[in-house]
Formats: sequence, C-alpha cells, structure tokens
Amino acid sequence: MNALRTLVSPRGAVFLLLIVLLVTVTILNPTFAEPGQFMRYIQRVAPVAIIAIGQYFVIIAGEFDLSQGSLITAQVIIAGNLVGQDDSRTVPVLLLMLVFGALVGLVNGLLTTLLQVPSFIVTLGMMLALLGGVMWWTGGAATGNPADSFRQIGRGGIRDLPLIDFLPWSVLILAGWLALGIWLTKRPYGKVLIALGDNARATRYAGARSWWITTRAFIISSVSATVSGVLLVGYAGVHPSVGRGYEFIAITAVVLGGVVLGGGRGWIVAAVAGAFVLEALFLVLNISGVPSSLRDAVQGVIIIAAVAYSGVVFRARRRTTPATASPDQGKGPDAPERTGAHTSAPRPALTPEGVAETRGD
Amino acid sequence: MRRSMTIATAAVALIGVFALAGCTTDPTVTPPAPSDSDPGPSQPGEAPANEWFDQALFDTQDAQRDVAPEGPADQPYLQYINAEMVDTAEYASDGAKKACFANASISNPWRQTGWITMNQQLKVLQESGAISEMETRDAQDSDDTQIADIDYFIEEGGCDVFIISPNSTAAMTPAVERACETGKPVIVFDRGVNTDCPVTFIHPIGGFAWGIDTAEFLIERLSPGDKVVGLRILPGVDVLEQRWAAAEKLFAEAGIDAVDYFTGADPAEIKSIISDELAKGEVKGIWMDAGDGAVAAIEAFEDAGLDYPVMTGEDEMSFLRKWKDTGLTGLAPVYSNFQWRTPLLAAQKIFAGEEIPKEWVLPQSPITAEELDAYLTANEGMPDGHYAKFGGENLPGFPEVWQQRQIP
Amino acid sequence: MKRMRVDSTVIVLGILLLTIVVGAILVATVGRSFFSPGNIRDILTGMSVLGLVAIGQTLVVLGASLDLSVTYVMSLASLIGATTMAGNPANIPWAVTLTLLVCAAIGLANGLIVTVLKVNGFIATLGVGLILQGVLNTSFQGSAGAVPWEFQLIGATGVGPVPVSTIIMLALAVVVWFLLSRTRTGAHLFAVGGDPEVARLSGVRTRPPLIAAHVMCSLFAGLAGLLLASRLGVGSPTVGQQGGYALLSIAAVVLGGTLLLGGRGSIWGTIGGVAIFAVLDNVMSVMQVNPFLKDVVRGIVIVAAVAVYSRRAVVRRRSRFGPGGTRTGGDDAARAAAPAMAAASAALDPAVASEGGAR
Amino acid sequence: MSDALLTDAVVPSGGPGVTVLHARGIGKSFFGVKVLSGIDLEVRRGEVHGLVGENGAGKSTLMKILAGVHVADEGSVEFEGREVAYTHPRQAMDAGLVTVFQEFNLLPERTVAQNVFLGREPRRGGFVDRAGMIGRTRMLLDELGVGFIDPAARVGSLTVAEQQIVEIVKALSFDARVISMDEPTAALSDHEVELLYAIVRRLTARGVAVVYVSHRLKEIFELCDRITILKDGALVSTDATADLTPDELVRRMVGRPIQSYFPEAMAGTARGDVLLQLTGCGNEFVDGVDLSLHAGEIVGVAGLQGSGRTELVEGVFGIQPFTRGTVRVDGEVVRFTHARDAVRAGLALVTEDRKAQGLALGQSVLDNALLVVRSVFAGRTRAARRDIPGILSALEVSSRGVDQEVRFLSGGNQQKVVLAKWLVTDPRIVLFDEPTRGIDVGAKIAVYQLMRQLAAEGKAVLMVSSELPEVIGMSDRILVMRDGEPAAELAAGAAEHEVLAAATGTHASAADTDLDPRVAGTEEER
Repeated sequence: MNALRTLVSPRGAVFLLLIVLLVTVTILNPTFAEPGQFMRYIQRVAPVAIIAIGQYFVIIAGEFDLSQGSLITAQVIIAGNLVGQDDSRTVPVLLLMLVFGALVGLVNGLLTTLLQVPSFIVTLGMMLALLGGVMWWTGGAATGNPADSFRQIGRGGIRDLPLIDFLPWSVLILAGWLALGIWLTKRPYGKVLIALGDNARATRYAGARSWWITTRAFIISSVSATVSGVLLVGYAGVHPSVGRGYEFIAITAVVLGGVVLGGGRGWIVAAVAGAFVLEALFLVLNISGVPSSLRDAVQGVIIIAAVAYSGVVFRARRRTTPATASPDQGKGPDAPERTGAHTSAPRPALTPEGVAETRGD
Repeated sequence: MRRSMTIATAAVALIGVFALAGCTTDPTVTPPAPSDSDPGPSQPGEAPANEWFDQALFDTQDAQRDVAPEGPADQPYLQYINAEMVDTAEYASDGAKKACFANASISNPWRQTGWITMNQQLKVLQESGAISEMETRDAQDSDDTQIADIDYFIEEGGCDVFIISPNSTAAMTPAVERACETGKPVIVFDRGVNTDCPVTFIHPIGGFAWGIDTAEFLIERLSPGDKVVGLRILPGVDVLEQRWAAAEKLFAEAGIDAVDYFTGADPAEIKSIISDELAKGEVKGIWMDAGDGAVAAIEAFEDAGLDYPVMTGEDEMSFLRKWKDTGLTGLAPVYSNFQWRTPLLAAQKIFAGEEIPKEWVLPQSPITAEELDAYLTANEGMPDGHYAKFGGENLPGFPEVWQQRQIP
Repeated sequence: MKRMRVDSTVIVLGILLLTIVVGAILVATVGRSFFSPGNIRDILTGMSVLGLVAIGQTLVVLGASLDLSVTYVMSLASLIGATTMAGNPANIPWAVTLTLLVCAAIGLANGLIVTVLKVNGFIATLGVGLILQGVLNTSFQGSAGAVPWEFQLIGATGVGPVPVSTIIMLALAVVVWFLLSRTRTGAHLFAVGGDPEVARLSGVRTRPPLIAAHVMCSLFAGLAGLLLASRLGVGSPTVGQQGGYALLSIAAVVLGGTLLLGGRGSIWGTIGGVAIFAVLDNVMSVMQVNPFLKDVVRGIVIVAAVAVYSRRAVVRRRSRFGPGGTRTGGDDAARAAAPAMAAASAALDPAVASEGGAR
Repeated sequence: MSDALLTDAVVPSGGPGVTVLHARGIGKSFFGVKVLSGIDLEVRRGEVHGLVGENGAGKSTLMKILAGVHVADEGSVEFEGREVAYTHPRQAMDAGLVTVFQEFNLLPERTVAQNVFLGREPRRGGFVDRAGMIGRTRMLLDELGVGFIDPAARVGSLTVAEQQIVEIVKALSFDARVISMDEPTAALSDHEVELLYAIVRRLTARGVAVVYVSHRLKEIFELCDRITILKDGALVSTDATADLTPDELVRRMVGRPIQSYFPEAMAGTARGDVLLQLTGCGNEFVDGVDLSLHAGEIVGVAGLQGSGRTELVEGVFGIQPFTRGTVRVDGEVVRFTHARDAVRAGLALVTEDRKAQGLALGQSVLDNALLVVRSVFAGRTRAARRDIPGILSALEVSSRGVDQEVRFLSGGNQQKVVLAKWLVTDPRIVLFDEPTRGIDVGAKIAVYQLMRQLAAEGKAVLMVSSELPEVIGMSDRILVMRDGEPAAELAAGAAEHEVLAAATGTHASAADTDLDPRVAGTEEER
C-alpha cells in the first residue's frame, strides 16, 4: 500500500509514467520486451541519463547548466581529432577529455559563485563560446571517427550472455555513474549541496564554503557531459550536431523527475527516471507511427502535464500537512511525552492521509 | 472548492492551447490506442500530394542526367549542360575587380569544404589580377541577416560583382533583386531565387536528379514490398525537399514501402530511428537526402547483427570509407561540391566579356561502386567531413589546406 | 539630498558607448567608417527584430518568469501573416490582427500555465514551444504565403540611415515604457516580480500582472515575426529558430540590467543590451571575423558585461563605523538626514526639544 | 477611502478621548496551543496606547489580528462603533486601521511614492497619475514635517528611519484613524527616535490613535498615555502611565520572581581560564569591543534593538569579520574570515533568525542536525550520525521520526534541532543570539538547562538577548552594548533598571529606583 501511495505522490509520478510508457511500447512492439532489445533501449538512454545526473546536482543547488550540450559536441570532436585511428592514444585522450570537462565546470562554477553572475547567463555564454571555439579549431568537422577501441565504450558490450544476450558497456557505465551519484547524494557533500539549494545562508553560517560546493556541482555536471560524450562518440560517431540541445533535454528530464527548479528538493533516481521517460516517449511516438512532425507537440503536452500534476498535488499536500504537526506542544513546563527520535511510532490519529514522507535514500 | 477551480482553469488553458494551435490532431495524453503495428503497406510519408513535386522540373532534370556536359572534361566546375549562353559584353572591363560574397553559412561539412575550395580559387584569381579582393559576410543560417548583408554590400561594399549563396529561395528574392538594380553583375549559386535578374545561376542538375538516381538505384536492387527508410536532415529546404519528392514518387510507383523521418542530421537520432525500424521489421534499403550520419545508419545494422541494406549516402569521405570497409551495395550521389569554384571563375569571364550560361547547370553524377576506389585514393588523408568531388585538386595548397581544414 | 544613483541602465549605456568607440576604431583599421549611413542602417536593422522580442521578454523577466517559446511564436506569426495576406494589400489589416490575436492567445496560455498550474516559466514555455514546433511542422512544409509590396516597405525602407522597422521598435519601446510606468498593471508587475508576498499584503492580485506580461511577450514576438515576414517577403517555419531569439533575447534583457530574479529592470536598459549585440555583430561582420569566433566573442561579452554590475545588487546592512557609518557621520544619507531631522523635531514640538536636554 | 488630505480640518467625528477601537475577549491558538485568551484592548482617539509584554506574551499575534493578517478564534473587535472582522490586511487599511510591522512591507527597488500607493495607484485618464502620486506623497511628508524625504527616491537608498517614516506615511495615506507600530525604534539612532516622538505627537494632536508596542520602557513612559500589559497570552492590566512606575511595570510584565524561572548554575560549575579574548575589536558595525570569556561562564549581552549585539557575535564568528583589534582563542591570536574558521576553532553560533539563518526547512531533521558536521568535519559524519538520536532525545525533540522535514516542526522543536546541529560538533565556545525568541515555554527551559549544562562541562557561553529577565537570570556577567560600543559591564544579579539605564544611556544611580523619564537628562553623547 505504501509503495502505491509513493507512486501516486509527485516524487513517484515519474515512475508511474515510465511504467505506462514501457507497457505501451511492449504492446505496440512485443519484441521490445526481449532482454537484448531492452538492453539496446538502455544503451540509447545512457548518454541522456548521465547528463541528467550531472544536471541534477546543479539544479538541486538552485542553478542551471546550459553548456552541457556544447560540451558534448566539443568533446566528441576532440575525441575524433586527437584519437584518430591510433588505438594507443585512446586512454590519454580520455584523460585529457575528463580534465577538459572538469576545467569547463570549474570556470562555470567560479564565474557563478565569485563573480555572482546568474548561472543561466554564465552557462549560456559558455555554450556559445565552447561550440564556437571547437568548431573554429577543427574547421567544423573532425578528421574522422576515432579508433574502434575508443568507440567500443559507447558501442560495444559483452555478447551472448546467458539471459540477456548483449550487455552494452554504456549500460554498465550508466549503472556505475548512477551508483556513484546516489553514493554522492548520501555523502556529506551531497547533503550539504541540497541544503545549500534549500537555504544558502544557513549553509554558509554552518561553516560550509558555499562557492566551492556549488563549483563542484558544476564540475560534476561537466564531467557527466564528458562521459556522455564518450558514449555518444561510440554510439553515433563524430559529427558537429551530436549533443545539440541535450542540455534542454537534461533539464526537462530532471524536472520530470520531480526535482524543483530553484533547488533544495529532488531525488537523483527520479531524475534518471525522467531521462528514461523521455526516451520511452520517443520510442512510443516512433513505433506508433505518430507523424514525425507531431512528436514535439505531444512531448510538450506531456512535459507540462507531468510537471503541473506534481506542482498542484505537491502544493495541495503541503497545505494540509502542517495541521498534523507533531504532537509535542506540551502546554506548561510538564515533561513533553518522550518519543524517542528512533522509535517514531506512527500516530494514525495524527497523520490521517499519512503520505509516507520517508526519503527514498 | 479552490483546488477543483484550479484544475478546471488548467483544463481550459490546455484545451485553449490545442484549439488555438488549430492543429488537426487531438494529441491524446494517454498513449495512443495500440493500432495494429505490423508493417503493412503504410501510406507513404505524410501529405499525399507533396507540395514540392514539380513534374516539369522533374522531367528536365531527369533528361539532363544523360546529357554529356560541354566544356573541358578535366574541369567539371566549368562544364555546363543545355546552357543558353548570355552575352556579358556590357560588363567587360579590365583591372582587378572587387567581389562581395553573401554566404548563407558554413555550418555543415559540405559548405565548409566548399568554402575552403572557394578561398583557394580566390588566391589563384588574385595572382592573375582578375579579382582584387573578396569581402564575405556570413549570415549564419539566418535569412534576415543575409538580407541585411546584401543591403550592406549594396550601400557600403563598393562591390564590382555580387556573389550570393542564398539561405532560402523565396526569402532572398527581394534582396537579390535590389542587388541587380545596382547594375553590377550578380552571380547566384547553390540555392536558387525566384527571379532571373542575376547574370547567371550556377547549380548542379538538381534535387530531382538526385532523387531519381538514388530511387532508381534502390528500386533496381529491391523488390516491391521491400521496406526502405528515408532519412531526411530537415524540412523546408527546397534542394532537400525536391530530392525526397522525386524519390517518394518513384518508390510509390515501384511499390516500395518507403517511410521517412526527420533526423536533424544527428547521428545519434539516426541510429535510434534505424534501430526502432529494425526492431519493427526487416529494412531492405536506406535512402538519405544528405550524407550526414550515414555511418551511424550502417552501424545500426551492425549492432543489430543484420546484414547490410542497399544504401544511398553522399560523396562524404566518411560514407565512402565505410562503404569500402563494409562492401555493402551502395551509391554515393553527389551535389557537386566543386560548384564553389565556379562563381569566381564566372566573374572573371564576365569582366572578360565572355559568354556564360544564363542557367549554369553543372554536371552531377553519383559515385558508383566502380569509381569508389579512385575517389578514395584521390582523397587520401582527407578528414571524414571532406567531400570527394570538391574539385580543388589543381588549386594551390592541395592537399594540406583541405587536410588541416583551415577555415579562413 | 538625492545621491546621484548610478543605476544599471546608466552602466549599460556606458558599456554601449565603450563598444561603439572600440568598434569604430577597429572598423577604421579595416578602412571602413563606422558611422557611414550603410553601417548605421545595418546596425539599426540588426536591432529591430531582436529589440521587439527583447521588449516582450523584459516584461516577463521583470515578473520573475521566462519565455522560451518566442522563437516558435515568431515563425508561426510570420506564416500566419504571410499566408493570410496572400499578396493582397487589402488583407494586411486583417492579417496583422489575426496574427496578433493568435499570439496573444499563446501568451495567455503561457500565463495561465505559469500562474494557475504553477509550472515554472522555463518548463511551461519550453513545453508550449514544443507544441508550437509540432504545429509548425504539421501545417507548413516550407516557406509559405506572400507579403504584398506595401507591407514589405516596412522592412526594406528607411528614413535616411534609420530603417522604418527600427523607428517602429523604438516607438513601441516608448509605449511599453509608458505602460510599465504609468499603469497599475505595470506597477503591480514590478511588485509581483520583486516580492509577491509584499504585493499580496498590499492587496495586489498577483496573477493578472504576470498573465498580462506573458500575453505582451507573445504579442511582441508576433510583431517581430511580422517584421521578419515583411523583410523576407514570405513566411518561414524556421525564421525564429534561425536567429536563436529565445536565449539571445534573455541575454539582452539581463545584459540590460534587468534582474533574472525579477523586480528590477528597465526597457531602456534592454534596448541598450540589444544595441550592444547589434554593434558587436556589425563590427565582427565588417572585419570578416570567422563565424565560429563570433559566437566565442558573443559568449564572453555576455558574461563579462553582466559581471560588471551584478555584484552591486546585494542590499547591504547600514554600516556605523566604516567609511559610510552613521556613527562616524559617514553615511551621507544619514548625515544629510540628521540636521533636517533635528530641525524637524524641534520645529514640530517645542515642548519636547527643551525637555530633552542638551543633545 | 476619502482622498481628502490629512489636514487639521479633518477631525474624525466625536471629540478627543472617545473610544475608536475596542477589542473584547480576543482568543487565538496555533496548532492547538492557546497563544491569546481573554484579551480586552480599548483605544481612544488621539491617545498613544502602549502595549508591552515579554517575548512570546502574544503582543505580535494581537497586532496581527487587528491588522487582518490572522483571524481571532474568540472575541470581537469594534472599530469606530462598528463590529469588524478583517480577513486581509488591505480591508483593515481601507477601513483606517493600519499596522507598521517591524520588518517593513516595502519594495526596495521602487520609489517612496510607488510604495506608499502600492495597490491603489491614483489614476487620471486611465493612467497612473504619477505627478499626482508624487505630489500627494510630498504633501503627506510635509504634513509629518519630514519634507526632506524625496518622494521619488528609491526606498532601498533610504536609512532605516526614513523607511519607517515611509511606512507611517503609507498608513496616513489610508487616512488612518488608528496606527499600530511594532518595535518602531528598534534600529533607530537617538535623533531618529526624537523625530519619531515628534511625529507620534503630531498624529495624536490630529486625533489619530497610536498603538505603540516596544520593549524600551523609557519610550513607553515618555510617549504613552495608557499602557496595557500582556503576559503569557493573557491580559495583566491596563493603566494610565501616571499610575505606573517602571519597576511595577517590569514586575507585572515578568510576573513571577525571576529566580524560579531560570535554572540555577549546576553544581561543579567552576570558572576556568579564558577561552575567548577580544581586545579592541571592531568593524563597520561595532567598535572598541573588549571581552574575555572564561570556561564554565555564561556572559549575557544586553542592549537595545540595533545596538550591535548581533554584529558582535557575527564579528566573533567571522560572518562580518572584525577589521580592527585582536581575537584570541586559548591565548592564541586567530583571524576568522569565514564561519568555517570559527567552527574549526571550536565555536558555535545559534543564530537569531532560525528560518533564514539556521535551518534548511525542506530537509529532514537528521540532515539539518548533521549540516555543520558535514560542512566542516565531513570525516566525523558517521560518528555524529550515531550521536544525533541521543542528543535529540536529550533535548526532547519530538518529531515523526528523524526523517521528517523540519518545516513541519513547531518553533520550539526547530530551535532544538538548531541546538543539536551545533552540540554534535562538541563546541568549546557557544554563542547564542536571541535563543528563546518566539518559542514555547517548554523549549525555553530546555535551552536554559542546556546553557547551564554547557557551563558545567567547562564550556564558555555568550548569550545575546533582548529579554532582560533572561539576561539577568542566566548570566554570570552582563555586557551592555549601546550604539555599537560596549556601554557597561554589570555583575550577575544586576537590577533590570541598571541594565536598562546602561542600555539607553540614561544614567540612574543605583539607589534611585523610580526612573522618571521626564527628569533624567541624557549623558552627553560622545
């Protein structure tokens, strides 16, 4: 019962939507349910899911990162030009790309925190400058797709496994990156970051170095974009339009996941589910033969409806809950009854609709 | 009461959005009812009668494909087909002339290759004293900016000749007409305009020819009922729309089950589309209106472990190389990149008073499997984004300038 | 008593002047004069379309919201305008009215989704933008309709170096500035954008101003679309996307000193921001800068210009002992107020002054 | 709303002394807690009616009910003879009953005139009559004798006193017959207070009734005609100022003997060596601060609102770092430029404004409690997580489990979470800024017991408080601040009026108990 209630709550709505869409796809195209096919679907979502993870950290801090798309394009072209057909250069170039990604994130963070320019504007400027710079440097087109060993990451995988015949590397990388992300949200850094998004002053008064915390969020976002770029080089190959507009897709996915623009609220797993929803939606529209020109319209409607639903429901629930605040209002100085913090014995009387507020860590 | 009122207003707002959008659909928010999804003969594309289809132009271009071009064989950029020559004596005058070039953009690999070639051609003409300098303004894919660029040239440029690569046909027409009124010669190339005031309009045979070559190639190697997936980079550009219009017509006539998608030239999107199609059923042929992302389409087959389709791409090195590696049955249609040399040469001829074709139709012949190796060796070391028929082999700086892709 | 307040609009005009001076010097090195009629016309033409969109965007940003759907509204407006006119000058009035009605309806939808459904402006207008993109792709294959010569005059001609379109844009800027400063809705928009709670406590209804701002924003995007149709002579489904007007207009608004958080801003600051972009593009085009480098320069200028005055936005606590301290008589406002206050209190109530003993 | 300007001619009906506002049997409770019960308040035309009471006595709740922000559960309000029940502040304003709150309801980015007429901009020909608005505002300003304020100036650029005057002018523009002011002189300097007196007198001369809420007894006696005293949500008395002495007022306000309310020092609390030493510290807010804080000692910091007490603790803690003087911890000179440095050195700061500076309301109790440890001592998070439940139950924080969002807790429990947040770092020097403001009595006692416990454990406690009984009841020594500078240092058990005298600068000899405001001259200002 409790799980169902979470599903209906705004935090869970994105999972409900995902299940509905996946079921629809399976109905429309039964082969989708085959493990191999499902793995391919996850492989396609991996790049978007990974940048959604990066964008999640920036948004819970109350900021925006519009430069992710351009960074992917830049990294893809860098990979194409620097690796070339020489397999031995795969690892060094990978490291260089990660360093370059971290550097872009550092610049975004410092300009936002120290120069106090709104992050919307900083990352917009970075988006223009980054793309222009790379295109100028490479004359618009990379020398060619990098060596196969580099592209294996985004394309290859472990073949003919017993149950799921094909396990793409990108699925493993996504799983690893998400695990890292979840771990990070539990770590002190993650908790202080979300507290910063909720109340920046209280976090500063608690002794946190706000500028360094926010800057690290931007670094995570840019490194995520770099990882996503590496996968896209493998999956799609090198082309100047790879990654174009991915930042808006990432922000949409995170918001679909119930994360609030402005910071302080949101769960990383739901943000990733948002990315899966967008790709599932693309699948449904593709397979159901909805004319390609109409796809954007349907996507727009669903995004607004999903966010409106969590907005309206969340607001309604928040208004009723204070009335059922905790029962400790001891009148006089008589000892208020001892409710050990641990044994939070549920009070049915006091929490009638009791939507479990447990944070799904 | 308040909340239900909020929901009601929200519903009205959403309905309002659809009503005003006047769109014919009722985008059901819940997933569409599962219609039968077996790949029955679905009707081709969306609008039955394709607006872009022009039977007359289709026939002329169809004929032009087989006409042997006049002019020097080793200089395809100077050859012309069925040309009606025009006398340029009135413009004849010696001395180095200043050229003003209003370029649509260099935002895709095809245009970048052409732009590098044009600059090398310029160097040659500067040494020979025909052209003093060429001032260029880049519209960055914006019609509005290009109109402002042309107006700027008219007032400020001090141009002796206008060279214009229009961003789109209808929108550029008024501005080109204003350029003609200056009395200076106007040369239009790549995309046309709806006026014949320019001295010459330089372009390869055209979109319909591309559509016919590619469709015929696929139809010969496939049988009726086979599935062909058409990958189109973006709607609304006449050059591209004509390619699909021609192909769609021929596919329909041949009973080929052709369906088309807009990909935005994004290889990731192309690979997803092809993977979905392969999941739905067998795909025998791939048709592309431009070579962008061709490799991704092929790799979708590899990843799905299926044998390669019959495929038409473009003379971009990435496709040619993949075609060579995989050995699939393919064809590389060409939208003659060497046309980027012709405008400057035409200007030279105009100031020399020589006759030049009113409509300078350059040869446009696809690269077949037999010619593949020749073009691969000729363009050894060129980047993937380079186009085989760029026609700049005899220009200074070959091959380094194209290999390093130095964009001026 | 009034201290010379250097507000952000003054700084923006300062940056504009700096850009013009640097531009003129650079252009001179290439042997062209920055102030020649053709060049001025190119700059002003560059300002008119972005200017119209930015005026509308200013209203929405003032109300602490955003409008990302303007690019698609522009394309739709150019198509509706051109197809309704269909080359016949008699249709012009009806075509313009119909276009603006449709745009106003889209703006109303944006406003309702933001205020009633409480969806953040970013997501609401992103979604509506996608819906419009779907409409565009479905209903229009390519460029469509035809704009009669009489309407094309707006886009093509000018009074001396000043194009008619720029005059219209500046005139509308005056109108919006007037509405913003002289109507209740305008005043309430500032209040709702600045502090919705204070507005509510003063009896201001917080929804109408924001809805009006969204309607005006889409209306102005529609006007920009019509202007583009007039210049192009035809409607085009990609004319908005070609210019990337959504993000560019937001950048121009913030460059003009309007706070992204709402509550403070000025139409003239935005026009200054638009002018800075236009001068920048013009100088770079005249110097034939590689188009990719143009984006690099634009990106850097946006961040640098906003950084110049963003540090001053924070309201500081009154200092006592520092250079501006009240106790050390440094705070000029307090110092200026002190004698007047003492005099006022003495004048007002002689009884108090004497009793209070020597001060 | 009559647009007629406030001129002498307009004297509302009924001569001076007629009741204009009469609240009877007002009761109100929040979350089931009775905050006000059985309150009667009768205000007459042209009168300054003082309203006093300790923190948490229910003063601000009563004012919010009169202002229409809250609705009373019991009782009735009669305004100018008619029974009224306002549900929105604007209704009360339109009727002529206007409240000037402590945190101003102003828009800093807009001009004075735009703020005064917000929501009811006068119009001419359909457009806002800007000239008329500025003219009207200037006239109102002149009426009040504060013509030096420019109606077209941006409110953000005005001094606090000027902003307050703008709020009063806004009230007048509603043709108010009753204006209530909450702690109006909180952040005013001396001559600004003088001006406020003059303005209040001018209002009352015109027949406007003023409800004056303040902690500053000196002002209450100088200005008010009658004084109503509230205590713990109940009405104590309403008397003419003449029939009341400051001591009697304080006794009624505090009610019970001070000692029983505050826990005694725990056994074994010994005064150890100096943990924190400030010599000549100062910045743009405070100057010349000398203070030595010994282990096991509780030092109280008293002073009027705005006398620099918060700036003092923020200076020590590195939020508004000192630019002059030296700070020594354990004898070593330290320089704190960020809160992080102070926390590292073993300091803790329980801030004045819980919601704005102390808690992330959207996060859980556990996340808030671990905020400092995670921000500064990340390594010790695991250990701290084990200690938290113990600390929370010791403080008797009652919540639906550690994962409940702090937003849903009562004020008292929220403050306990803030305390837990700092206790888990085991600080050696704990700074408190208004620790018991706006929390229930139960929570207050928990805070006091905690302070005693900290002192017993050899820690040093510095407590800033505006509640005189609290400062006197809890402190071993009292530092009194005035206008940003230390004014006096008093021993434990000092009498309230001594503290008041030092705080307000009116020197009264220890013997002279009744502080007659009218006679006492003021110390020559340095």
